[in-house]
Parts: sequence; structure tokens; C-alpha cells
Amino acid sequence: MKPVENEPNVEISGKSAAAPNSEAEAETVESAVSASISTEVLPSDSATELDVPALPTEMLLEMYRKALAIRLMERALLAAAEEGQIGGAMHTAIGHEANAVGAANALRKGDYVTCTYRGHHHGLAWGMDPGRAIAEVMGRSDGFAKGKGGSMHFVSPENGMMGANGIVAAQVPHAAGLALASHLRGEDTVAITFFGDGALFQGVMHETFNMAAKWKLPLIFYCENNRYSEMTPIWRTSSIEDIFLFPRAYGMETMQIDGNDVEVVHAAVSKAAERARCGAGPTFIEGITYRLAGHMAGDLETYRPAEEVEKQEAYEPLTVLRQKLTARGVDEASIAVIDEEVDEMIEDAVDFAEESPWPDAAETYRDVYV
Amino acid sequence: MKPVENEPNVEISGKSAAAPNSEAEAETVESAVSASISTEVLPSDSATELDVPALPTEMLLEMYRKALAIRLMERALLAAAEEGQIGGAMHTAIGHEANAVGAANALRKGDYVTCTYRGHHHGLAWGMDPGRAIAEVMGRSDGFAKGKGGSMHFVSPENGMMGANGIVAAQVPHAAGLALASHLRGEDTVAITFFGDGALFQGVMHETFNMAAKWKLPLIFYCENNRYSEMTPIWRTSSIEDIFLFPRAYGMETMQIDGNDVEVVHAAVSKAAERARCGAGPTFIEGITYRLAGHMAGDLETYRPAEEVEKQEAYEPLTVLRQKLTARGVDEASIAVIDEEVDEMIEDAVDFAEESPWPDAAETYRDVYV
Amino acid sequence: MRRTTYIQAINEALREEMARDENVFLIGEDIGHYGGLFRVTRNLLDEFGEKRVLDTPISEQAFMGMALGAATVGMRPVVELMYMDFTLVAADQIFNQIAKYHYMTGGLLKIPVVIRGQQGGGKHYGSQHSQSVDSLYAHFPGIRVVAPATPYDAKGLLKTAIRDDNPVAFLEHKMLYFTRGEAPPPDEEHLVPIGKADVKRAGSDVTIATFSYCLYQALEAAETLEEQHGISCEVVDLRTVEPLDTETVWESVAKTGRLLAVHESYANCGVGAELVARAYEEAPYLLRAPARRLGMAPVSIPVSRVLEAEVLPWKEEIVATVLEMERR
Amino acid sequence: MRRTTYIQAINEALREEMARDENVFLIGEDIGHYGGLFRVTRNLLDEFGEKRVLDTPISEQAFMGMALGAATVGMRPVVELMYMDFTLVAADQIFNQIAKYHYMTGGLLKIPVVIRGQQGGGKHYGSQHSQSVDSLYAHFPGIRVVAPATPYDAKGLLKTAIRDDNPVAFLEHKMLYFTRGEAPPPDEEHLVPIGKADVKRAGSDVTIATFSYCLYQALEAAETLEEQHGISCEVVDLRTVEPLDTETVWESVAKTGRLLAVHESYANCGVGAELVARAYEEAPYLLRAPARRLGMAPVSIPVSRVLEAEVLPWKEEIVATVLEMERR
Ligand SMILES: Cc1ncc(C[n+]2csc(CCOP(=O)(O)OP(=O)(O)O)c2C)c(N)n1
Ligand SMILES: Cc1ncc(C[n+]2csc(CCOP(=O)(O)OP(=O)(O)O)c2C)c(N)n1
Ligand SMILES: [Mg+2]
Ligand SMILES: [Mg+2]
Repeated sequence: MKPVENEPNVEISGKSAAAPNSEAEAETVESAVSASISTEVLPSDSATELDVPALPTEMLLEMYRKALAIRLMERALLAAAEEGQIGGAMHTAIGHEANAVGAANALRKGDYVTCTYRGHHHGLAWGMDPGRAIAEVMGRSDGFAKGKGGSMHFVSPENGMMGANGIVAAQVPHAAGLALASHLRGEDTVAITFFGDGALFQGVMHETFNMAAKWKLPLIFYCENNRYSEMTPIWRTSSIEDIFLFPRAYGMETMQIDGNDVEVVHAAVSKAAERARCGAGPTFIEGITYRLAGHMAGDLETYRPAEEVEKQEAYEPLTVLRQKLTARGVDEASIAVIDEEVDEMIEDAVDFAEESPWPDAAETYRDVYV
Repeated sequence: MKPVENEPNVEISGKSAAAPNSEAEAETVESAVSASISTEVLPSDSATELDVPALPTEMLLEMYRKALAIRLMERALLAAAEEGQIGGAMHTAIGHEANAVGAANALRKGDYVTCTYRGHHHGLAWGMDPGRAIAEVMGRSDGFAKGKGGSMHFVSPENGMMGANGIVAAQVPHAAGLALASHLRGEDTVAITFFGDGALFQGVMHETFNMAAKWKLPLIFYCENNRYSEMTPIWRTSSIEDIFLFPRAYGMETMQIDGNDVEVVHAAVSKAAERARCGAGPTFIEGITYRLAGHMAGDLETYRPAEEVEKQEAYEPLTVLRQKLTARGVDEASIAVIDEEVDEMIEDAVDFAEESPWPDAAETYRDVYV
Repeated sequence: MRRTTYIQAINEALREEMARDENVFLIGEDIGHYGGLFRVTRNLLDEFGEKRVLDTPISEQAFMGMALGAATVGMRPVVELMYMDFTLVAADQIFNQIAKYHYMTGGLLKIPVVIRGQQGGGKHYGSQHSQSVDSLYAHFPGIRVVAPATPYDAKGLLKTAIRDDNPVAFLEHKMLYFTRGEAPPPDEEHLVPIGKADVKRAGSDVTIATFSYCLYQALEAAETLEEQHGISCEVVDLRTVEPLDTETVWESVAKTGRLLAVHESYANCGVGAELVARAYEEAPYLLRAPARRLGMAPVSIPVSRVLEAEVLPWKEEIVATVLEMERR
Repeated sequence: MRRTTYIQAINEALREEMARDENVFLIGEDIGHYGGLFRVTRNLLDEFGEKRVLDTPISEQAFMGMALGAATVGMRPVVELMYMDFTLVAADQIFNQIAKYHYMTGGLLKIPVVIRGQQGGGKHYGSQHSQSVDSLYAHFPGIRVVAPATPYDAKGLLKTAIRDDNPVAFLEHKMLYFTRGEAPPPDEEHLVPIGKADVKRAGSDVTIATFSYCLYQALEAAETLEEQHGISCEVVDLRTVEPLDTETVWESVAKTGRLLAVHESYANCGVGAELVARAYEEAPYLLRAPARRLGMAPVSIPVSRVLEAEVLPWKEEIVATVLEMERR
């Protein structure tokens, strides 16, 4: 595990935003941020102020299984894309797994999630079947959307997964609408929406922050901050230095957390969900994470040094999870059994997808209208 | 002059945003705001931290002349609208005059302004001719835009007035583009953009804040906070309690000022312009003001008590200016002379507009393309 | 026979549907406490409370997106755009999201959102508050488009639109708001089907297919043509722009042999061009003269009343075009 | 003869115009340091620096509006939309502002903004990354719309577009990016006029009017029709969608008597319908068979390649439609 090089900067509630007092100071902060946040990782033990209870080993094992399934599905999809089996834009979530798995496990049946085009991990974490998911990405008839939506539009209403989106930030008001429905109906369900660091600068984010805070909607804004917006590092285009501090301007609770550690994510989302359910309104969570693969299949990654990626590989969700399991006394052999089972499951899923027939041409004209 | 009922809450730079620490506190703040900001006025002597130098009497007289011309033109336009001479949506700036006059006088030839559909005061403050302005509102051929733009689209490039806009907040990125042009060309011109309190919640505001702050554009964001967005008081739809504190999240300088006092406005805009010209980036100014007439011609104003308006009339831009002039020893008679001159000028302007011929039908098809 | 204004018909439809189905809620700017800039939603907040009539900030993109989200779980949001021109502000949520969501999810989710508000010229509001957006909405599949002209149709179509599981753009017209007409008794199950045109005037020489405020212009033009030129026009009120009830139109053209489509949205790539193209695809043999269309001239709508009158495809232009068609 | 890819032609046009006029600058997402998602702007930041090639955050509305503001004082912004589908995100700034500003200001201000980026299907990007927006842009007056198909035309039209004082939507196509073709020598004053169509294949039986990637589909269809059915198609590359060069089209129809318009944007209220409507307005006597149009089927473009192939109005459909037209 990488040693801690920075001050812990994970904090939760109660602290006030310290805006830079001078331009010189602002410049210093900016370069510090670009030097640290963009290349460093935040181990979970720096999460000093968020109470992170140890989760039962059973649950950790379950999470490991899920995270691994995501990882392996993504690798299989990248391989399939290279073979030319997948077209369009396919974004994998390799390195992002903990955000989805930790969050999904902290929420209940009946809660809702919306997310971005980088949504495979959310799909699986929320219970979608890998075979049908892969079939969807490949445009086959057994895809959950019959091949119409593809990689960027994972959806599974029965699991509360209400849709991924190809338009940056468009899914955010959708989740607010789900939270609004709970609010209007007096239900205690919660909605969570995932978006990237780059999404923060879409106007609709601001509009949604404002209304969600005003109406105290049961909504969790979850920013998967992987420090890049496609090929552009976040500090190059934004004046906001600390993403997690920004939404405080709306009077929202905010947290910055280690998005690579399922336990931290679980704790943060649990806390946010609790607030939401008791009518205290939305919470903004910034999960610091890293995208270990390219922005999308085919990305040559010329915009970041290989060492940056290598550094991050030392502290990525599966490694963190395996270390946790080992620390709990789960032996290598038991982990190897899971690894094998999951590997087989994903292989089966790929086979299922590849054998799934192409949709019938007549399917094209269905579902335009109800 | 109305006595000061509130703590002075005009401050400038250096202070950090204090987000409410609890929901209970947030509620308190909210009701305090709705009770105070929405119905109280902020006399200029509460502008404790902004250094407000006394302007030369000559300049004050000039400003008085401008502010009065705006007021009288607006009254004339309301009368014309009642007679059916004006259609569409006409928004007058009665009560807002000081924001425009103070700002225009603080800027230089070569600087730019964009504003909202409520833009008559900016037009006149920036040097537009009242006769051609009224003709434009009436759709006559002598209108500066030949009757094509009307009340919501005042424009006068030779005066740096680069356009009013019918779409809430759309003019804001336009000003950022003007500031960008100065920035890219290495000129020391500044752009100012006016918008309302209701405009703050359009997404494009957020996008523009971010880029302007990032690129340190020579831009002044000026919010004319009249506490209403059409018929809805601002506190009903927003979670942001102190508008002027909000943009600090972008690392911007912000001020909350008395928008009814030309000297305060002049001082604030001068300071912001100075910052902008020396490359220090954008400033956000919240000018607290009040709309004494309806949202637009024909508004029955059922949404606010008559007493609220009356109260504000005791502290409105022209009253404040007259008091200042009196305090400087300008006698009633001299003021009366100006009143008469301006009155005559506006009467002439109305005559000019009314006599201006309708545009030729062929004009319809010009100016679609260059 | 009871008569109401167009505004009142819409208000009644909203009230009845809100009373009938608690999933129906209204969202938009100034619609609650004030009752809407044009007072279309007046009294509804008093009757149904703040949770059913939501006053929003000026955030069209987000509240349009929220409507989508709420609709996916069975709510039936009715979104007011104060001016239909603001469609462009929320265009991503309307055309990239609401119109496509059912399809992109392979039919798993339904989006019963109604987007309503007034459009159109005639009151000198200028370029950004006078546009007709029917053709724009019709260009994108996945969203129904209705544009009733009478209180009777407005009430019936709005009730149907709210109950429809598809997204529906319900386009009112600022010139229609204070027009009066026959109305069904309140609280009746009065529904007008989407996708069904209605012949508002019978005639034998030329078919004028139109909708919304242009209907009245077409009817007036028909009077003039009859009286002054002895030309008998059949006026078909399309009522729905998507789907187009071409069956009813072709039936009429089968009698007249001549088709003129009239609408107030831009002529260029508009509903009229579409109808002409379909006529030549589906029923060219019916036409005894070239089919024509009239729409807004290709200029940004000017404020000045004389210039505005020039761009609107109203009575005079309809009369002139029909005369031209008859000369062929 | 030198040959380049379509991408390279665009890159050259940008470089030459930036070198020629310091008011030209580029703004968009990932276009600077990375060189653009599709590498269209590669190397330009190195050559012209960060002030001429601006990397923006994902804020399409604001940077589109900033382009307008800068243009009012003589800058010549070239805005990249990474996918033309994002037009809908910035629709207010494009259609309510950029397209109207010259008119609303009575001609006082000019808006020489170029909005460029790729559109179109064929690569399985699905509903939100495959739309063709030519008809959408053409519906709104005030903005020129060009959609070249060859590197030669792309370079010449982009240079013209940048020098034009009107806003211009410059629509590229993702299927064209790696196609190669003749190119004028670099740095030559090679300009292709806006509003001028180009006959890309001569023929005598049917006129196919098309543009962008559909041109190649039409040319292939023409080959098939010639070889297998002895039908000779003249293929007119419109190149510009607004204004439409109907003169060149009518000239061709004068020979062939048959018109088929083909484009990839939605057929409904599309450019094809417009061309058909104009044919019956301006030159009905030339037509020996009903004029027809083909466009995208009215469904949200699906990802699955078999479904996508079904909706695209490509070769097979062109052949089938021409055969139908010939049977009349
Ligand atoms: C409105 C819009 N603009 C641009 C894009 C193209 N695009 C897709 S992903 C992306 C970067 C998003 O970055 P971020 O929000 O950080 O998410 P990440 O991809 O890093 O997970 C961009 C610019 C888009 N899909 N939608
Ligand atoms: C995008 C958009 N949405 C709504 C409107 C309708 N509208 C015009 S003015 C206004 C209120 C604006 O309030 P504020 O920004 O406070 O400015 P004020 O009118 O008070 O000066 C609204 C909602 C509009 N013109 N544009
Ligand atoms: Mg990112
Ligand atoms: Mg206001």
C-alpha cells in the first residue's frame, strides 16, 4: 500500500469553506491541487472524521465478488471491443468499482440510482445480470434493452437502476425527479446519482443542486472524481479547487471520501441515506477514485504518464478489498475460489451474450411510443 | 429617509462564507432573509467596508439627469403601453436606475455591457438616445434596431451596449465572450453584465462563473437583486441564502451593496473594474434594489403588498440622489431646472418616436443574413 | 351550451385530472402562488397544495429532467414552459432525454410527461417569445405533439395527454387564450383522441390543413374565398401534429384535389413541407394541382407590428396562395 | 494530385485560417492539449498557443454564448461540439441567440461564429451520439448550414465559413473522417462557396439530391441502379443545406424529371421534405413522377448494428426508392 504523502483531507460536515484570501494564495492552492489530487491517492485511514464501521466479513466477501465481477466483465468487454464486436463509445469502470459496490450495498430495495455512460459498475452492483449486460453492449436481442441502449444506457427498473446517460450530467435531474417522487408520495426511498468530476461544470448540476437543497429532496449526489474529464485533467478547466466544498454554497452537507475503499463508501452513503430518509435533504459526496483503463475503449492514453497509472494500481479497489479480507483472516485459498467462480461466471456471461441472436429488424420500430 | 432597521450587511472581500451549521440554523437564516432582504432597504451609510468616495457634484448632477431621464422615459413608456401603443413584454426599470447610472459612470469608453430584457436604464445610462429608444420600443423605423428588437433587445454598439436579452441569463456568457475578446487581444477593456436575482439559478450562470474565474476574465457580474423573479419572491425557490456569498465558491471576489445609491454603485464597479483591468479576474456584485413598478407593463402586482412598495419609495434612487445634491448645497431651484429640462427632453423623445414612420414591410426580410 | 375561454378549458382539464389521479402534479415558474403568468394554473395551488403545484426557480433544464425522473416511477408531471421558446433552453432534456427514454431503455420505462405552454406571434413579443415550435417537436420521434385551437378540443386533448403514457407536447397559443367556445360540462369524461383531425368547415375545391391559431385564420380566409371568389375550402383542423392524421386529410383531398398546409412555425423543414412530402408519397394520384404549404417566413420574428404582420402566414397569405393554386 | 483525409483537410483549413487572421480562435472540449477527441485540431495548440485554442470545461451553453459575445467585436470563434448531438445542450445559445442576434439588433451586430463537429450514424454510438442535425439547423433562419462530403469541399467550405460574417454550422460526419480524397495544395486560397451545389455524377433518369456521407451511399446506389437496372442517376451534392441551391437541382430535374432527396437527419420535417415542397412551389412542371425524399426513420437511433442499419437511409433504401419511382 502506498504511503500517505498528504495531509488527510477527508472531512465531513461542520467545517466551513476557506476561500483563498489572495490571488497568490489561490495560485498556490491550485498548483498544490494539481500536483496532489490529480496524481495522489487517499488511503482510507485518512478518513478521520467519517465514522467508518468495519463491515461484516460476509458482506465484504459479497462486495469482493461484485467488484471482481465488474472488473472481469469490463476486461472481457475491452477484449470484445478490440475484436470489433462492440462499436460506438464504450467506457469501462476499471478502478471505479468500489464507488458502485459500496454505495449499492448501503442502500435498500426500492431506492433508485441513475448514472453516466460509465455505468457498467453501477449496473452490476445494483444487481443486473452480466450476461444480459454484455449482450446489451454487443447489441444482441437478450440485452436488457434489446440492444437499443447499449453500453451508455444501462437500465434495470426492477433493481432500481433507472438509467445511465450519454449526455454529461443529464442523469442528475432525473435522480432529483425520482427523489421528488418519493418526497411527493411521502415514501422513504432515496435516490443516488453518480457523475464525474467533469460533469460538475454543466449548468444543470447547479440547477439541480439548488432545487434539491431547497426542497430537501432525499437525494445523494455522488461525484466519482477520477481527476480527468476525458483527456483533460480537471484543474485545467475549472476554477473550483475543492469539488466537495463547492456544493456547501447551497447549504448542502458534503463529504470528500476515499472512493477506492468500499467500507468508506458504504459508510458515507449510509450516512447520506439516513439524512435523506429523515427529511434532512441532499448530501454531496466526492469519492476520490481513479480510472485505470482509458476513457473509452480504444483510448491510447497519451495524455497521462504510465507511472501515474502504475502508482494508482497499488491502491485500487480490488487490492484494497483483498487486503481487508486478508486482514480479517480470509485465506488466499478462499479468495482463489471466489476468483475462479467469478471468472467462470463472466466467461459464461460472455458466451451467453455471444450466442444471443441479433434482434429482429422489426424490433427497430418498437418502443418509439408506448 | 427610512431609518436603518438591520445590521449593515454590506461587506467587501476577505470575509469567508459561513454556511449554516445545522438545519435549524438554516431555517432561521432563511426566515430572517425573507423577512429582511425581501422587504427592507439598505441605506448607503451601511456600506461600511466598501470605501465610497464622494463624487464631484458635477458628476452627481450628471447622474441625476440620467437617472431622471430613465425614470421619465419609463413612465412615458408605461403610459404609451396603456394606450395600446406598445405590445409584447415591456419591463421597466423604475427603481433600478442607480445600478445602471452608477455603473456606466464608473466605466470607460471601450468597455462593454450586456443586460436583461429589463434594460432600458442600461441603454440610457450607456448613452443611447431616448427618442430612438422609445421609437424602438414602439416598433418604429427610427428605433436603433429599426423596430426589430423592441423593448427586450436594446443595443448600441457605438456606446459599448452589446445587447439586452429576452432569455433569462443568456446575456451573461455573451459578456464573458466580450471579456474573453479583451483577454485574448491583450486589451484592457472590461465587460459588465447585469442580471436579476432570479437569473442566478439558470445553469449557464454557473458555467460562466467557472470559466470567467478560471481564465481570470475582465468581467463584472452585476446582480440587480430586486428580490422578485417575476411574481415569485426569491426565497421561495432558492436554497442560496446570501446571493453575494455564493459566487465565492468559484474563488471570485464578491460584494453586496446598496444598489439604490449611485455613489456606492460607482465605488463598487470602479473597484471591480480596476481588479479586472489589472488581470485579477471577475468580481460579483449584488446590488440590493427594488422594482417600484410591475414586472412588466400590465402587471397587476397582486403578489406583493402595496405597503412594501410604499416603504421602498422612501428610499429609491432619485430620492437618494436628490438628498445627496441638497446635502452638497445644490438648491431646489437648480434641481427644478434640471427636472424641467429632462421632462422636456423626454416629451420631445416621445414626440419623435410617435412621429417616426412604421418600418417598410421590405425591412422584414433584411438582416437575417449579412 | 356552456362556453368557456381557452384558458379556462385548460385550467379545468388540469383540475379534473389532478383530482382524478394523485400522480398528476404541475411544475413550472410562477405557476403556484401566483397562478401562472397567463393565469392558466390559477387556484390550483389553493386546491391541491404546494406538493401538487410546484413553483420552480428559472431552471428549465433541471425541472424538465426532474419531470422525466418522476415519470419513470409513475408520476404524471405536467410541466409549464412559460413561453414555448424556452423549449430551446431545455432542449437536451426534451429531445435527447424525454423523447428517447422509452426507446433507449428498450421499452422498460415510460415517460408520461406533458410539456405545455403557449407559443405564437401576433402580440409583438419579438424573436424570443413568439416562436411556434410544433415543427421542431415533430422533427424528433418519441414525443406526441398536439396543438388544439378550440376550448373544447383543448380540454379534451389535455385530459387525454395527461393520461397518455407517452410524452406529449401540448402547444397552446397566446392569441387563443381569451377566445371563447363551446365547452363540455365540467367533470365530464370528455376526452379528445390524440392523432385525430377534425373537419371544421366542409368544402369542395381546396383542402386547407392547419391547426392552432391558424385555424381561425384559415376559416376567415375560407369565408373570403367563398364570398369574393366562389372558391369552396374545406378546413381540416389537424389538432395533432404528431402523429399526423393523414387519413382524414387524404379523404378531404380526394374530394378537393388540392392541398394547402398552413402553420405558424417556420415553413422551412416544417410540418407543411412534411405534409406535402407525404401527399406525394402516399396519395399523389389525388392531387389535381401541386400541393402547397405556408409557414412563418424565414426571419427571426420582429417586434414591430407591421413587420410581424408581414411574417405571419395569416389570412391574406392564405387567400393569396389559394388563388394561386386555383389558377393552375 | 495530393490526397488527404477528411480530418486532415479540416485541420489544414483551421491552421491556414488561424495563420491568416489572428481573430480566429478555437474553443471546445479536449481540443487543445489533447488535439480533439477525433484529433481534428491536433497540433494547433502547439502552433498557436493556449490563447488561440481554448480547452473548456463541459459547459456547452456558456462557451457557445461566449463565442457569440466575442464575435460581436470582430473575433471569429470556431466552436467544436464534440458530437453534434450536443447542439441540444446549447440550443438556446445557438438558435435563440446566435441565429437571431444579427436580426434582433437590426443588423448592428454580426456574429461570425462557426459551430463545427461530427454527426451521423454508422458506428453504433446510439441515440445520443449519432443524430444528424442538418434539418434542425436548417429549420431556424439566420444560420448557414454546410455539410461537405469530400476533403476538397470540406477544406474549401470551412475556410469560406470562417471568413463568412454569418454564423455557420459546419457539419462533419463520423463516417467521413478517415475517407481520403483530392485536396488542393496547402496554403492555397482554396475557397468553396457556400450555397453552391455540385453535380458529383451525371445522369439522365433520376436526380438524387443529397449531401454529407449520404453522397457516397447515393453514388453507390447509382452504380447499382445503372449496372443492374439500367437506370441513370444524376447525383447532386448539395454541400450546403441553408441556403439550398435549388437552381442546380431544378437544372438537373429539368433533364431527369425525377427528384429524390436523401439525408440522414430525420425524414419528418426534414430537408428532404423541404426540397420536395419547394419543387412543387417553384418547378412542379419539371416533375414527371412524384418527388420523393428519404431520411432517418422516426426512431431514436439504436446501438445494435442490425437495428441501426435498418434506420439509416442508405444504399439499399435509395435503390429501392428509385425503383419505386421508376415504376410510376
Ligand atoms: C453534454 C456532453 N458534453 C460532452 C460529452 C462528451 N464527454 C463524454 S464523457 C466526457 C468527460 C466526462 O468527464 P467526467 O464527468 O469526469 O466523467 P468520467 O468520464 O471521468 O467518468 C465528455 C466531455 C458528453 N457526452 N455530453
Ligand atoms: C429562460 C427563461 N425562462 C423564463 C423566462 C420568463 N421570465 C422573464 S423575466 C423572469 C424573472 C426574472 O427575474 P430576475 O432575474 O430576478 O430579474 P427581474 O425581472 O427581477 O429584473 C422570468 C421567469 C425567460 N424570459 N427566460
Ligand atoms: Mg472524470
Ligand atoms: Mg428580480
